[in-house]
Amino acid sequence: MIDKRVQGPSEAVADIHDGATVMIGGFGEAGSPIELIHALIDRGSKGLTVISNNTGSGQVGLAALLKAERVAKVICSFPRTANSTVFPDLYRRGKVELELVPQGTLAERIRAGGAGIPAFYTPAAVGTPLAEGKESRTFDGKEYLLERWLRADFALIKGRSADTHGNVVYHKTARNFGPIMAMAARVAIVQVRSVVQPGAIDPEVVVTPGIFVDRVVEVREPRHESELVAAGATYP
Amino acid sequence: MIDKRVQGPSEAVADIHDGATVMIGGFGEAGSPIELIHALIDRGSKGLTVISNNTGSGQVGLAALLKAERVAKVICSFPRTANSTVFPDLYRRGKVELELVPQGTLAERIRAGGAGIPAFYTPAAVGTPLAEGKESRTFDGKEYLLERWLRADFALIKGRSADTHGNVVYHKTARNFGPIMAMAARVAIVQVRSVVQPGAIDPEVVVTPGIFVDRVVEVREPRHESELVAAGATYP
Amino acid sequence: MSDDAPQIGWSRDEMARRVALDIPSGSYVNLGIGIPELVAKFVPEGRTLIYHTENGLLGMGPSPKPEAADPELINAGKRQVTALPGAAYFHHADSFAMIRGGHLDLCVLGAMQVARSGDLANWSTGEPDAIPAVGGAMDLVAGVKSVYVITQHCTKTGEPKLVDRCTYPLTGRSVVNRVYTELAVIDITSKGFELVELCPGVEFEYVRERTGAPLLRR
Amino acid sequence: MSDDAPQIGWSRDEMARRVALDIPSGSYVNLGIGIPELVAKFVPEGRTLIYHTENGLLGMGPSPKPEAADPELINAGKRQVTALPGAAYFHHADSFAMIRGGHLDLCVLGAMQVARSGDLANWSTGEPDAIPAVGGAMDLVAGVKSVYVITQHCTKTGEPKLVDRCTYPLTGRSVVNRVYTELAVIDITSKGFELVELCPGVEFEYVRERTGAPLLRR
Repeated sequence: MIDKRVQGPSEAVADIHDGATVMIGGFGEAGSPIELIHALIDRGSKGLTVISNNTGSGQVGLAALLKAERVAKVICSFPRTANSTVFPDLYRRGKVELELVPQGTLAERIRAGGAGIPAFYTPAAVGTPLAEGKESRTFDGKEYLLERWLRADFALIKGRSADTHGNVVYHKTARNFGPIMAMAARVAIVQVRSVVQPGAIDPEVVVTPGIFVDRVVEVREPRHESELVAAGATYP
Repeated sequence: MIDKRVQGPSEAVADIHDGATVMIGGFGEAGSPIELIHALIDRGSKGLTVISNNTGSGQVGLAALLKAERVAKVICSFPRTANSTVFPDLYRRGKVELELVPQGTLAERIRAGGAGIPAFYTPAAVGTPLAEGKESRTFDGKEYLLERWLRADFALIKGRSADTHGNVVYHKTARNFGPIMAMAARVAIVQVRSVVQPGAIDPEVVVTPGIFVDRVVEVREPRHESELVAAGATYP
Repeated sequence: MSDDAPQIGWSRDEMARRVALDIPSGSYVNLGIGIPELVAKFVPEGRTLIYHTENGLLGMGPSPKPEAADPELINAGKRQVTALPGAAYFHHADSFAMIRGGHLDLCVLGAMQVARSGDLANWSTGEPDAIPAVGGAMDLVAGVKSVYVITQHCTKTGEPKLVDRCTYPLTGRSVVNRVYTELAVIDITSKGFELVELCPGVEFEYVRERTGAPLLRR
Repeated sequence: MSDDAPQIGWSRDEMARRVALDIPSGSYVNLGIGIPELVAKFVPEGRTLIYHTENGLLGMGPSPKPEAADPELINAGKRQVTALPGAAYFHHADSFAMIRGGHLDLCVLGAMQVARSGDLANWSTGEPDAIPAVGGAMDLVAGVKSVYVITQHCTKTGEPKLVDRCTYPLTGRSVVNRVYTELAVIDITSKGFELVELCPGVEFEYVRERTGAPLLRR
């Protein structure tokens, strides 16, 4: 019997240690695993490296994790958003390091980490300041940059539904980074609205096969970041 | 109105020219687009480079294309199969060139071609005869080989169903190379049992988004290679 | 600047309409955040474009009616959208495979500066206290078959945005194919800026004076 | 050799059963074509293994009943199989991402030769008229966490298959963790071949004589 369910968000993140590298799914609020992030804030882990496309908004979820000063470094493509003040403030005060990565390169580096590809070449960012210090090479007359894989100790991901084997399906554009982060993390933790039995998800429509998923947590009514922000919520 | 349907297999392959590079989906008989291959035989194109995992069996489908001596070069991982005599015979007589590629490297090179990644590093084949003449490089203390992308002029693929926009779903393990070959070919041609209207396939379950597909052909009752071989069929 | 303010040249809507005119039916298109998004409103009757948003949707439709709004169905600008019949969802690596792999026909982007070589600067002023943020712009310009820019011809302080060399940090090198401003449509060719079309009522000299590099007639 | 023939050591079924004993419940496993496939028949009661087949299925089940047979639901050996509840289909690049990315716990493969360094040769005799065919073997040994080999201890002509250095073309370098033969279970360690277990009734000396490199007791 394979059963990857864990009791709740606190149990799911209980071993995320100080200094861990944590991939956090989501593009803006779509796919942001707020309940897992809040459990990670409760857990108190410090000195984290966070890999995520954005840096959250308001003072909940990812922005709250930053505000609590648990994050030493952010690897992301777009650390500004509407209602995003926490990261800019920390960054200007030198409280957090930033590695800025073009969004497609970020996605491909994560996918490469999951696929066992230590490095690859990409045309993005050639000739720009983000190419500084990077190896470049010409193939068929065109210049490309060498990029390394990204891997993580943990990934926090939001799906729509999963079975107990860890097969996951997603909800609309909340899919975004979830499938590739699940591949690239040593421990992939997925919160879903409903956990179902094996066989309840058609094998043809599984997006993330269970082999990439270590823990499944049911969060029946996940909160939306924009609603919390509009309500002026803060965490904790 | 977007409508990628074409009348039948002959029309679908009508512009596959002499010397073209053609990716052909399938792993063994699963996913082998026999009707498209037979149309290509009828078309008479010569000097083809074929990228496919295997080389067919019996004297139908891919094996028949080879037997008709239309293929100058095969790029594949496993050119031997049960009931596979055509390729071995041609190869021993020096009638066809072979580039042998480990299966995962073949898949990743095709995916890289579709994803605009000109080259990547892989651990497969390090220290083996298939590494000869290849650049190697060490990352984090482990050796990897540099591999180039594969792209093609055309891809012939078998799906289960597609809509007129070219969104495709597959059937079980017939999926195999279809989705990545659709990405890596300039013109991707997909035969399916049924063509449906946009909206008939749930956007959550689309495997190959229509942007990767150029032509859709309905072949309502595709033949299975093993049944044809068992019946002693030959083509043409 | 409001669209209603008196001005010389096309309004923002008219610029967007002018871009839309040039996009063939059946094109796969990515529209950048801001003015480029307006293009979708002006696609001529009878043409179908398929919109890609890099956060994982092909077949994006307009904003939802309030009752159909879903905070997890958004575009790259993080605004709520819809999915049209024939749409597909996919993950970020697949989305950028579409971009980097040359599968998109066109992207329309805003700009801070465009150089006569086709260099584009549209992500950072390079000021030391700015929070750097690049998003998908560098991937788009490196991978999409054609890159159109839609922008005001000059900055608010009157500086040309079409320049000999960009002074802002680059988004990509030799990537822009065509620029649409309120004054003109201008191609980037091997010779530099080449006028394609003037806004009715605007003189060539007027545009040339406001362009920071030679402007050629075709 | 038929399983019924009198022989020294374990039968093929017994070898497969011995392998199965060593695989923890919950493991993700890829079984090579041939003898390795037998392992699935002998998984002890109460353990669940999840089988991966590189042609795009996780959660592979046994051969179908005739009425459920589908020529497009096959395993890497191109034999018809089934999909168990909790299965997933995926394309080839994703399948080898699982392999290369280190997500599979174990693969069990056949061998022509295994060297004391863990080098494996199992794809080609290197003979000039052989049709070279490699399939997924090189990817499996390079990516899967543990690689077990199941093989007869010697060739049909009595040559050791456990050798000092492989003479056949390699599949991978320093990749094998453990070898199961009809005579013994042998680990590959930094010191070379180390005996883990003898088949009941087989003497250490008997195995050592038939091994082409030093065989150490633990």
